[in-house]
Formats: sequence, C-alpha cells, structure tokens
Amino acid sequence: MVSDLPLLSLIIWLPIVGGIVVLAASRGGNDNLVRKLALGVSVLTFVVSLPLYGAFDKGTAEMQFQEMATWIPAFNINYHLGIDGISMLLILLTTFTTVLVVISSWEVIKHKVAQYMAAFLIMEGAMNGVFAALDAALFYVFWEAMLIPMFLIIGIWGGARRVYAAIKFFLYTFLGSVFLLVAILYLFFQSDSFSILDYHALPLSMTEQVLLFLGFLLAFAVKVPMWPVHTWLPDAHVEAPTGGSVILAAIMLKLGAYGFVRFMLPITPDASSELDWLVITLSLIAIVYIALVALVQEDMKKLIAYSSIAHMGFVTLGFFVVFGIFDQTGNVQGAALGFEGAVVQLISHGFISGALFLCVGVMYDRLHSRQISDYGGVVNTMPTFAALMVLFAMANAGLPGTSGFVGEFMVILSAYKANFWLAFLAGTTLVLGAAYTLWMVKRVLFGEVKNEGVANLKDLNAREGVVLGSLAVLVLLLGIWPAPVVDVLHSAVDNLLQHVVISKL
Amino acid sequence: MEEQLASVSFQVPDMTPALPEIFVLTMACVILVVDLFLTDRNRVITYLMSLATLLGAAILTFSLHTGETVLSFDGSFISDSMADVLKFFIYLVCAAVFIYARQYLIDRQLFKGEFYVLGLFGVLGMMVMVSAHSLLTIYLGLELLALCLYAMVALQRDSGIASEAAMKYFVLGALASGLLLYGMSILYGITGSLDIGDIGAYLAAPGSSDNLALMFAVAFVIVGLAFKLGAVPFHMWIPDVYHGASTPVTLYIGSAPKLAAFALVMRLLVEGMEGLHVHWQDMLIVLAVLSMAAGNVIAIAQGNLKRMLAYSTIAHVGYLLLGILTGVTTGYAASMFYVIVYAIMTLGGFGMIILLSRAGFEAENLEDFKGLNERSPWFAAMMAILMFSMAGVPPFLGFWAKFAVLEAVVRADMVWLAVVAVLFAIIGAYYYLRIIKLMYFDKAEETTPLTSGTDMKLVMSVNGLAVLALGIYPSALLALCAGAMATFGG
Amino acid sequence: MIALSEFLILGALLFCLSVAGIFINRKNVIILLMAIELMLLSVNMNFIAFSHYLGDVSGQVFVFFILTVAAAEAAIGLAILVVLFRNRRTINVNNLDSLKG
Amino acid sequence: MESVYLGIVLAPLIGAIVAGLFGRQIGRAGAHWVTIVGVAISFLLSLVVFKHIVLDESAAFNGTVYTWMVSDGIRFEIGFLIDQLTALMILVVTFVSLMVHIYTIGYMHDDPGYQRFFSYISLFTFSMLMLVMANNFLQLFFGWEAVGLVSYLLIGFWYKRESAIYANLKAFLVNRVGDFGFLLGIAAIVVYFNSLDYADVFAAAPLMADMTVRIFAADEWNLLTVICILLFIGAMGKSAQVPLHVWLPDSMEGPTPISALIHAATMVTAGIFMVARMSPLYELSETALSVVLVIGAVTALSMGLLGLVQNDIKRVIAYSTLSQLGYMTVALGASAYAAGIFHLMTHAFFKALLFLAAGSVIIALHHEQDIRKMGGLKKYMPITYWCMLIGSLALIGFPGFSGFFSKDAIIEAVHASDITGAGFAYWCVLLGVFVTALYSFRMFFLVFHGPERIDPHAKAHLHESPAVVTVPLILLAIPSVIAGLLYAGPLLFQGFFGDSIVVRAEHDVLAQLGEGYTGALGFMLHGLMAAPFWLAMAGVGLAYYLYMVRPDLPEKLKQQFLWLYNLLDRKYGCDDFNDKVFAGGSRAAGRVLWKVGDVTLIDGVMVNGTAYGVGWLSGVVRVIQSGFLYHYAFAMIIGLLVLLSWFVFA
Repeated sequence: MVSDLPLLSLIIWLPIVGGIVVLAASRGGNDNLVRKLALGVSVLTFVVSLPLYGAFDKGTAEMQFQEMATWIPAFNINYHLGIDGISMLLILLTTFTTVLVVISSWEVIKHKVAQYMAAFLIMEGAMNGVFAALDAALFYVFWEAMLIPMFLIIGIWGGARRVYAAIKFFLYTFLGSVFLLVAILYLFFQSDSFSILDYHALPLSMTEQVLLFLGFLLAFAVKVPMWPVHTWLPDAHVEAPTGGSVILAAIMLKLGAYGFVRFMLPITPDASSELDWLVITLSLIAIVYIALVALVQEDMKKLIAYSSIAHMGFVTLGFFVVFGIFDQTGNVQGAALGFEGAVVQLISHGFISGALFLCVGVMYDRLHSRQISDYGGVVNTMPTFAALMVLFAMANAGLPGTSGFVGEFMVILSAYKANFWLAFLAGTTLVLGAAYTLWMVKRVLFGEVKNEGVANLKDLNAREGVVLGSLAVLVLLLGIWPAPVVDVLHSAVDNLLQHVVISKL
Repeated sequence: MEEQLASVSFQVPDMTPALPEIFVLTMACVILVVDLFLTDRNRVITYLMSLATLLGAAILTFSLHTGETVLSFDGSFISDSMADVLKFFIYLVCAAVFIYARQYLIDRQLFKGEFYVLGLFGVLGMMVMVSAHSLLTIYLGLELLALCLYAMVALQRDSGIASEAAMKYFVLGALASGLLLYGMSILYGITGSLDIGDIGAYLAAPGSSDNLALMFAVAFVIVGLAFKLGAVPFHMWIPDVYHGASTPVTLYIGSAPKLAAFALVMRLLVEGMEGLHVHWQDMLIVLAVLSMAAGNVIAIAQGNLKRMLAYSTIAHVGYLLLGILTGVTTGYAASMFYVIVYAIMTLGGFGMIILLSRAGFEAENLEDFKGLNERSPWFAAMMAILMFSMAGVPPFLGFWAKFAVLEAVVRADMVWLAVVAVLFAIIGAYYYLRIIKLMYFDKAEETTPLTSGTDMKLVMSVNGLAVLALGIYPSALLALCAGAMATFGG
Repeated sequence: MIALSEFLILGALLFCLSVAGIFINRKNVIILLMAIELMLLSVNMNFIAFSHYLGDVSGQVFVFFILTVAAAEAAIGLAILVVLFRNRRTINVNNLDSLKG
Repeated sequence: MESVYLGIVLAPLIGAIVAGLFGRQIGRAGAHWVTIVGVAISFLLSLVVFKHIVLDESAAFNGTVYTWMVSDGIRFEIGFLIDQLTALMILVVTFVSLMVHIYTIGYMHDDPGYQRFFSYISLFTFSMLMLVMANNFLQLFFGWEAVGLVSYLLIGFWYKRESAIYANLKAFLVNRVGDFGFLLGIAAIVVYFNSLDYADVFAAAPLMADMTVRIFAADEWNLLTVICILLFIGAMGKSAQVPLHVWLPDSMEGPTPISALIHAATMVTAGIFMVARMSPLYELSETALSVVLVIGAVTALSMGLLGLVQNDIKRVIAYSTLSQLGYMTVALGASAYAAGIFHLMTHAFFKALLFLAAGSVIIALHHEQDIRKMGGLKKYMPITYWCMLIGSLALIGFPGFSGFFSKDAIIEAVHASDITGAGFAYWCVLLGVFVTALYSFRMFFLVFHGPERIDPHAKAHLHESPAVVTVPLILLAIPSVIAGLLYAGPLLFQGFFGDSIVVRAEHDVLAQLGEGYTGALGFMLHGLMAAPFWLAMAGVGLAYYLYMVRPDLPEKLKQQFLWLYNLLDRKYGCDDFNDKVFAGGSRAAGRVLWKVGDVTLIDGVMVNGTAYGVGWLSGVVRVIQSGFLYHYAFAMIIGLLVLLSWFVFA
C-alpha cells in the first residue's frame, strides 16, 4: 500500500537528496542532463505526493500519515510529521508548483543551472517539511532553512538590485522568525515538549498568551506579509528570477498563513480573541491600502507583488473573523466558511500569482523589461499568451468561475457575519482588484503595438504553453468546482474552530 | 615533630590521570630537540610528530576516560568528564589548526619548529587549565598558555603589526592575569584554601557569601575570566591580536583556548563560587548583553575578515555566557555545547582565509571572497555553511548552539534576555550574509585556482560538512555535553 | 604587631599604582612591563599576608610560582619589545596604534 | 426535461469553446456554423421549454445540477429554476442572440477576429442563460459576472483602439462597483437566511420582514430594505442606472452586434430581471421600491435628454437604451414587474433591431457613425430604412407597436402607484416620452432623410446590406411590431408569470389597470387619447420641424442655450467627476500611500533607517577601539569598577 510508505518523509527528503544529486551531476558540465534530472526529481516528488490526497481520510480531524522518531532527546525534540487537510493541500501546491518552476526555468536560466535547480529542489523539501512538521523545533528548522535557497536564488539569479532585495528578504524574515523561536522555547519551557499538538492543549495565562501572540504575529505577519512589515516582498519579487517569484508568491507566503493556523490560533486562542481587531485591521489595511498602492505601480512584478499582499489580506481576515462571529452570535456558525475560504484563497492565490509571475517572466525573457510602459499591444503579437494572461488577470480580480473568486467570496460572506463594515471594506477588492489588474492588462496587452520590441515578440513556445496552460486549467477547475478542495478541509477546520473559542485560561 | 614529619613524608601522587599531560609535555620537549636537527626540507617531520602527539594524547585521554571524577596531586588536579571531553576537542581543534597552518607557513618561510612546539606547549597549558582544581594549577595553566600565545603572535618577526599585536596582547594579558591573581588572593584570604573544592564548600555554607571582600574577589576573578573569553569591555585585545597575528596563529588563538577558558569559568565560577551565583549572574548578564551588542554592531563596519571574525567572536562569547549565567546544569551544558560549536566554526572560518591565501596574498579582506562560487563552488558552499552556521540559521550546527543557550535562558525565566539575544543575532546575520553575498552574488575579480594542499582541502571539507551533519543530527554532541556537565550545578 | 588589613592596604595601594602605571603612562613600553611586575608584587604581598595570618603555607608556595612565572613573563615581554623595536624603531606606547577600529 | 435545460446552456458553451480554442482549425465558416448551430439548438429548446412551462402550464422546475461546494452547512450549488419568467427570458435571449449571430456573419465579414467574436458571443449567450436560469444567488452572481466578463472582452474587441480598451476597462470597473453592492447583498442573504437558494430565501423572507440590523452606529435598519438596496446597487451597475450609467455609452466602442445583443437586448436587462426575480423580497420593502422607482425615473429622463445632443448614431441609441432601462426600473419600483419584464422583452426586440439597423448603416458607410455625415439614405437602403422606422416607432411607443403596450403600461402603472416617489416618477416618465420621440426621430431624419452629407468615397460603394444582415433585421422587426399585440394581455394582466413574480395586493397596480383592460385593441384606443401618445407625437413633430423644415434652428438653439448644451454634451459632468474624483483620486491616494507610506515611512525610516542607524552606530562605536593600549587598559579598569559598583548599589 502506498499509504504504508513514509510518504511525508519521502516528499521532504526526495527533493533534498535530489537537489544534491543534481549538484553532483553538474560536474559533467551537461546542463541538459541537469535539467532533466531536476525535472525528474520534481515530477517524482509530485507523483509521490498525490497519494496524500487519494488516501486522505476526510472524516477525521486527527493528523494523518503520521511519522514519529526521536531526534534530539536532550530537548525532547522528535522527528514528528503529520498532516491535516490544510497542510495536505499546501503540500500538493508546493510539489506541483516546483514542477512548473523547473519547467519554466528550462531555457531561461543559462548559468549555474545545477545550483539553480538544486536550490529549488532543496527549498521544496524544506517547504514540505514546514507543512508536514508537527514538532515545533522541526518546524522551525525547516522554516528557517528554506530562507537560504531563496536568499541565494534572489541574490544570484536576480535583477539589478538583487543584493539589496536578497539581504532585505533574509533579514526581514529572519527578524520575524527569531521571535517565533523565542516563543517556541517559551512553550517548551512551559510544557517540556516541542510537540505542536501538545501546545494546543497547553493552558496559558492571558499575559503569556498575549506575549506569545505578539511573537507569533511578528513571525508570521512578516511572512504573509501583512502591512506594515510587507515591504520586503515587492523588492524580493521584483528582483527575483521568475521561478523565485513564483515560489515566493505561490508558497512562501502561504507558510506565514499556515503559521497562523498551526500556531497562533490554537495555541493562543484567548489572546487571538482579545487582539483579533489588530489582525483584522491589518488585513483590511492590506486589502484597501495595498490595493491602492498596487494601482500606481509601474513595474509589473511590483504590481503583482502588491496584489499578492492584498490577496493575502483576505486570508488573515478569514482566519480571524471567527472571534467576531463568536462575539456576535455565541457560536461559530459561519466562521468555517471564512476559514475554509481563507485556505481556498491560499491555494488559489498560489495558482494565480504564480501564473501571473510566469506571465511577466515570459515577457521579461523576450524584452528584458518589467516596466509597464515598455509594453503595449502585446496581444497583437502574442495572442495565445494574451488570452491566458487575461484569464489569470480576471482570476486575480476574483471573477466567478475562476479560483480567485471562491476564497474571496467565502471570506466576504463570513466577514459579513461578523460585521457589515468588515465585509464592506473587504468587498472593495472587487473594484480595486479589478482596477489595478485590468489597468495593467490594458496597458500591457491591449492597444496598438507600442514599439519595435513588442512587434518582434514571439508567442508562447510549447514549454511555456504547458506551464501556463496547466495553471489555467487548475484556475478554472477550482473556480468551477471547488468542492474537492473544500471537502478535505471540513474536519480540520471544524476542529480548529471549536478549539479556538474554548478558553485556555 | 614526629607527626609533622609523617605528614610531609613524600608520597608519589597518582600520575595516571595526568598521563596525557605528561605525554604532551614529553613529546613537546622531544620535538623541540628533534627540530634542532632538522633542515627545512625535512621539517615535515616536526609537523607529523606534532600531529602524532595530539593523536597519542587523544588515545590516552580516551583510554583513561572512565566517567568518574578523579582527583590527584593533592586535589589540585582533576580528571572528570568535562575535562576529558574538552581535552578531546582541544586535540581535535589543534590538529586541524596544525594542518591548516602548514601550507601557509611554508609559503611564508615560517615553517619552523617553533610554531608547533609552542602550539604543543599551549595545548599543554590548556590541558592543565581544563584539569586544574586549585587556584595554583589554574594560574599555571593559564600562564603556560598565555606565554605560548604571546610568543606565537610575535612569531612573524618581521611584521610590524604582528609585534604590535603581541605587545598589546602581552600587556593586557598580564594586566588581566594580575587582576585574576588579585581576586584569587582575596579568595584565598577569605576561604583559607587554594583548593577549588574547599573554596566551593566554604562558599556553599549559608551566610558565607555576605562579605564585601568576597564581592571584590568575584569581580576581579570575573574580569580575569572575561578577558580570556573576550567579553566586552575586556575584549579590546581580540580584534587587534586577531588582526595582527598571522592567520594560523589567529586560528590557534581563536579556537582552542576558548575551550580552555570555558573550563576555567566552570572551575572557578561554578565549582568554586556557585554559592555566589546570584552575584555573578548579574555581572555575566551585563557582560553578555554588552558583548552581543558591541560584537555584532562593530563587526558590521569591518572590512578585514579577520577583524570581523574577531568581533564575531566577541558576540559569540556573549551568547556563550548566556548559558553559564543561568546557573543550572542544562545551562552549563548549553554553553559547553556552544563553545565547542564555536571552536569548530571558527576553525572553519579562519581556515577558509588560509585556504584562499597564498604566498604574497593574505585573502583576509572581505573583498577577497568575491565570486568565490565561480572559482570553487565547493569551498564557497563550505564557507556559506560556516557563515550561516555562525549566523545561527538552521539546519546548521550554529543554530543548535544558539537554540541551546536561548532555551536555557528562557528556562531561567529571562525571556527578555532571550529577546535581546535574538535581536542582536539579526544584526549579526547581516555581516555573515555579506560574506555570502560576496561569494555568490558578486563577480570574481580573482581567477586563480585554489592552491592549497590536499590535506588542508580534505580537512576543510570535513570541517564544513561536520557543521552541516552535526546540525542535522546534533543529538550526540548535545548528549556528550550534557553528560560532561552532569556533575556541575544543582 | 602589624594588622592584616595594613598589609592588604599596602597590597591594594601597590596594585592601584601599577594599574595607574599601565593606563596613565603613554610613553614607554618598558614602564608598562615594570607596572606589571609591580602588580604581581602586590598580589604576592596579599598572598603572603594571608598565608601568614591564616597559618597556611600554600599561599607562600603560590608566591614562589608567581615569581617564577613573572620571570618568564618578563623574558617574553622583553623579547617582544625587542622585536617591536626592530620593526618599529620605537617603543612609544603612543605609536602603537596601527591596529584599531 | 432536465436534459433539455442542460442542452440550452451547454449548446452555446460548446460552440464557444470549439470556436474559441479551435478557431484556427475550423476556419471562419466552421466558427460561425458551430456557434450558430449551438445557439439555434438553444433557441429551439427554449421554444420547447416555453411550450412546456407556459403553454402546457407544467409545474416550475427547480433542481440542482451539481454541488459547487458545501461549507459550514451551506450548500453552494449550480441549479436551474425554470418557471414562466425564466422561460420567457431564455426565449428572448436565445432569439436575439440567434439573430445577432446570423447578422454577425455579414457585419464582421472582414474582421480578422472573426472566430474569436463568435466564440465570445456564444460564451455570452451561455453566461446570460446561466444567469436567467439560476435557482440560487451563487449561480446568479456567476452569470452576472460572466456576462460582465464577456461584455468586457467584446467592448474591447478591437483592442487596438485606445477608446475601446478604455471603454471596456471603464465598463468592467463601473460594473464592479455595482457588483460590490450585489455581493454584499448576497452576503447579507447568506448571513441571515443561511441559504443561497431562491426557494428557501423567498419562503423565509416574510418571516424576516420586520427584522432590523445596525449598519451605522445605532440606527436600526430594516433587514430586507438593506438587502434589497444592496442587490439593487448591483442592478444599477449592470442595468446602467444613474449614477452607474457611465459605462454604457462608452461601451458602444464594441462592434455593433454586441451593442445590440449585450448592451441593449440582454445583458443590461439582467438587473431588471434580477429585481423581478427577487420580487418576493422587494415586495416586503417599500423603501427599497421607492429607491428603485426614483433611480429609474431619474435615469429615464436624464439619459433621454442626453440622447438629444449625441451625433454618433450608436450613442444616440445607447442613451435611448439607458432611458428605456430607466423605464423598466420604474416599472419594478412601481411593483409592475410584469410590465418591466414586458418592456424588457419588447425593448430587446426593437432595440436590437435599431442597433442592427444602425450597424447596417455603419457598414454601408464604411464604419462611419456620425449622423451629421449621413442623410438621405432611404433610397439606398430601403430595408434598413423600414426596419429602422419600425424600431423607432416601437421605441417611441406608437400605438400598435410593441413598445407602445409595454411603455404605456409602465406609465399607467406609475400613475396608479402610490408609493413614495411615484408622483415624481410619473412626471419623469411622461416627459421622457416626449424626449424619446424627439431624439429618435432626430436621428431618423438625419440619417435617412434630408440632404446627403455622405463622404463621396463611401457613397461610391453605397448599397443595401447583404441578406445575412437584412434577414435578422426583418426577423427582429416582426416581433417589434406584433409582440405587444400578442402578449400585452397575457403578460401584463392575465397572470402569465404565475408564481414566478410575487406582488403584494396593496402594490398591485397592474391588477388595478387590468380591471379596465379589454384587450389589445381597447388598450390602443385608450392610448390614443392619453397624454403619452400626444407627447410622443409632439416629439416627432418637433424633430421634423427642427431637422427637416428648419435645419438651421438647432444650431441657433445650441448657441442660445449653450450652457444647457454644454451640460448635456458633457453628460452632466459625470465622466469628468468620475475621472477626477474616483479614478484620479484613487491613483493619487495610491501614489501618496506608496511614496509616503511604503517608500518613505516604512522602507525609508523603519527598514532602511534601522539598517542605516545600525551601520552608523557601528561606525561610531568602532572609534572606541582606538588602538591605544592605555585606552584598552582603561576600558578594562572601568569595566572592573562597574562590576564592583554593581555591588555597592545592588
């Protein structure tokens, strides 16, 4: 049986070992071999991750596919893996996106190919590790470890200001994570365990919870990123190579959100309840303020980066409306909608932002510019590409029938339950999101052919077509029928919501 | 009169626990003599003999290791788990230093017996420090090491900065010794004994610590220890000496003596003055915070890699103190783990400088690391591992070191201190990242291939990989430290 | 009978003198070496005084060791001084500042 | 029947997909055949459904196609509700769509985006059908946004034109403003009804009639009023009611078939349909009805006035559409839902006819749209001429033509209504009749009569359009004439809609009118004596006088009332206002937030400031390491003293 295999370990270590093999294989100097090898590893990992969905038991909130081994007895740290519906989906997103990134970098990356591929593969393993870890120390190790390949990816293969962006990225996120470390250590002090599940049941006083909450908030808010600790993201996105931007947007941001689910809400429910206004305010600022900022960006990647921040605002909003609903109605009816919406938003944003970055990458590979003003009338020379990009732009604007709609819709519904004005402010994304995305589309894709460069553009090649096409299919599929994704969330989300409204004091 | 005579009748002390020391001493003398008869061409014999000495000492230490605490020489010498473990790492680190140093010394016509002989005497000094159990032996070990180090710094006779560094080191070192001795004298006066055990017992008695003179003693002793470790504000010698000394000497000074200094702290503060823990805890907090702050902040402004690593050392000392100041066994174990990890990382860091240098080129400026990834991806990766490790990024060994000491601090209910520590770690991360930036993000200006010997490359690789491997599985090392510290603290 | 405290005060004074000598002197390195000797002397004074009043001989033994080490230290110190002078043609403390920052 | 329902929506979808994805392979003919066949199947099946539901009076169908998802106990489904209202709507939609498809063969003959165009309009048909067939709010919203998407794509069909891509962006965004309200309305429904299903919501609505919610501070608002107004905001966007009307005139940048299909006949009426569909909710809130009524009335009159000064043939018709949408909305506000839907239907026919006829003129003149450069076309394009005349007569409500019945019913209904705002609305719609006639015939005379002002180059090739163009015109002209005669009675007064539209007895103005109804002929006779007819005639007469008898007069009037002309020419300043305040304002806000907030404060001060600060500190502190031995020794002594004093003070 596949489910008897240590699947989680496999999806963590397979890409890491694969990455090392890829590095080793580079000694021959055969870049094509390296690419094929990397593709093989990433596809294999993806295939291995598929049974996670197939064999997943939707009926239980227990962690599944658990693996447990003693790791560092001195600190009672275990190699403890396990997933619920939320992490399972994120793992699938990771393994899938990595395949796309490998394919999309095929001809684009020409120097240090092996290092590039290896960095992505190793990062994939680390990210899977974060999603699968049930031991806080293990979580933290993976959480930090993945910074390294990303740092190198931005710094080595990035654009003109790559050094600034890479160091900013690293230090910014490092700043957040060290507080997570202190928080985890404090929890260890209180419980003599690094098991996240133990933490969920650990009674804590209000003061402790508030301090832990703030520690977690800083750590995860930086990663999400939430206003005002978001400024690393536009820089990192703009400077990173396409693959890096894709991974950043599609997965790395999700890690922050995942932290809210795994740590913040269940460990510090009372503080979360007390300080939910803070997170909600920041989320709404992200949705409105950042959307306005996105509107005036001249750099496509920057625009999409800001749009990512705005979309992630929905995620954090969806996570925290539960408390408002509970205060209003005394039960959590309606909160699951927002919570599941937030998770769907994570997945959907993974596809959409990934796709949009790939779109920008496609253009950048041809004209070496990301400035909106350097384009115009691309549709004339790249019709297929333009069609796909319009689709992704629409998805980004939350058009029903695309995945972008599902999460936002659910979160807005749920937010209304907590407070009309929450829904109102969140709903402005309908207008603002459409405004910044479509305005960019208008300026880039439509109109007369603007210059020589655009006139000589070649439409998508097969490789790019496969990458964008598969994302398009997923975006539509998730929009037309989100049930397969939503169904696996119910148990975990219900369990979590029941948990967070029970006081730990 | 009869009784008195009987009591002074000469008894041969049990030499067994001190066999490694005796062996190293003997071998050092032998090598000193042998080296006189060697020409430059077969100087390699000195080198091999030195390594053999360390190997022999390691075998002796290992075979004598019982896990029991054994006192000898009338209680002034102790052999316990901590001593054995630390000695073992001292051999290991020094052996690596000797290997790293060889090519460098040859290139600069410094490949003389003195380096190795002084090195071995230094090892002996460290061994004595580690095993000292009376104020007297502590002092002797300390001075034996210190005198060797002074001489080694000045070894590069035609270098102005080396002799300046030696002079500064000497004066400040002597001052620190004086302060330590002064503290010891007061300690002796109050407790009436030079024996650490007796002192500990005296101070453990209730009410014995309410003595102003004792506070003076504590302060003076701590100054002496802080100097050896290089804690702010007793750190001033470190940047200048690290910078001025030739790289192998810096490597030597920067690595193993810290292990011995840690042992010194354990013997004096913990074994001897644990009863005064509440008092020295506050002092160590001050020193730790200042060290982390000054070390990390000033390191940013450095353009010389040796100097930068010197400030990084100062910062590491701050973290190292965090574990000790908790005053509990796990904290001591964390610090011991930290100091061992530090020694391994420093070894690698300075080792890389040696690796990149060649005759007429020191490679000690940050700029010299530019584009290393293009010249040698493998060693760039090793250096990156070391730098990330020093910055405390998992999964490398340095992370677990920080993890352990922070855990100890949090457990001691000093979360604020942990927060301060991690904040400075972020500042610290910046200058480590800068090295990686130079290696990976910048174009190489230098394209010469690396010319070091195979032994060096091999050990360097092992060094780097060990930081990674031990980072992924730190359990054994942690357990070793926990075991070694089991007899300390309550 | 001279009280212990008087010895200790003498020791302390000597110690202070030597410390002052180290950081007030800005001229000659040799004076630094002398100050160091003085410092060791003050420590010796303490040890002997304590040893005497405690009736414990080990303090005096310590002093012998200190004296020995001091001799060795002085030898090395002077050797370094010679090397320094050869390289720098000066032993002025004020000129020893090429390493800084 | 379920497979029939599925067939109705899937046939155009398949057509769209085939033409869209494989357009290159199947070629131009393939593309139009596959889509036309798809829509034709859809139309035929709609006839079957119409027979089944309306003529055979079968029970309404309400069923689920598939479950989109289930979350938190709420089922999100895709499903159909097929009742009389739906049956009528799908018939209108598929019929007009079919006509437009056929017409397009001629109109887009030379366009390089031929296949794409067919794909889009089929996709539109699918979306519109999904919208009208929905049995729940989710699917309604799906269709709602999907038609918006296709509208966006089609307005910008000629993507090289700056004006087109400006217009489509504007259309989408303004619609999004409406959708914003709409979505909040749906959210409110989910929150308070815990269901998205029409049936559940309508059943529960009466129980919620007195429920209040707090929106602003402590003010208690009636829940249903809030919901209805929020939903109506959506309708205002889609059906282009003031002040969200600004996108519709610009949308004329799209190819003419689109203007006919989407921006006249079907999509823009989605809002009307939606309100009618929600009648069980609107009936429970008089406030909401009043809002609807007033907004509709304002739109009907003010947009008609704008039509007077337009010179672009399509824009004239576009403003006429706006005005007519206002009429429909007024009908809804007066609870005369049936009249609204009836006008929707007749308007679909005659306005599609007008647009297609206009399109015929435009292609004949090689894409010339300025009516000042036309004139005297009657003799060149007789079929078009007669069709246009029929359309115009229907539009101004000439007795006997379809528009007469529907519009008159609306005016009477408003007259009979006594809810707040009805009086105001009555005067608006009455005046509107005059204005409608004036602008319609102004255009008509300028285009087809009077001196020829045609570009000589175009004149050389001037001829009547081909059959693919004229046949749909004729086919549309037929219902434009007779739809009223045939259906006025059943639709308005004889309970055609059954339970699909709910009207509370005290609002039921149509029932009051129905008491005096004696058949279509009587209705016409009554109409001949009523004010609207004479107003319309006055309008036609004035148009004749101004543009045929005294063509110099309009210019003089313009000079005389320049301020008024300018006001109208600038569309009451709405566009300027939106451009400056909303578009410009949000860009300015974005720029300030970005440059000041992100770049200066967060990045500059906090992030880089900290980094710079640490660097600066580093540079300062390193000076302490002076290099002088005595400083080092001094530092040590100071350190020692600090440690010592620690005890003295501690």
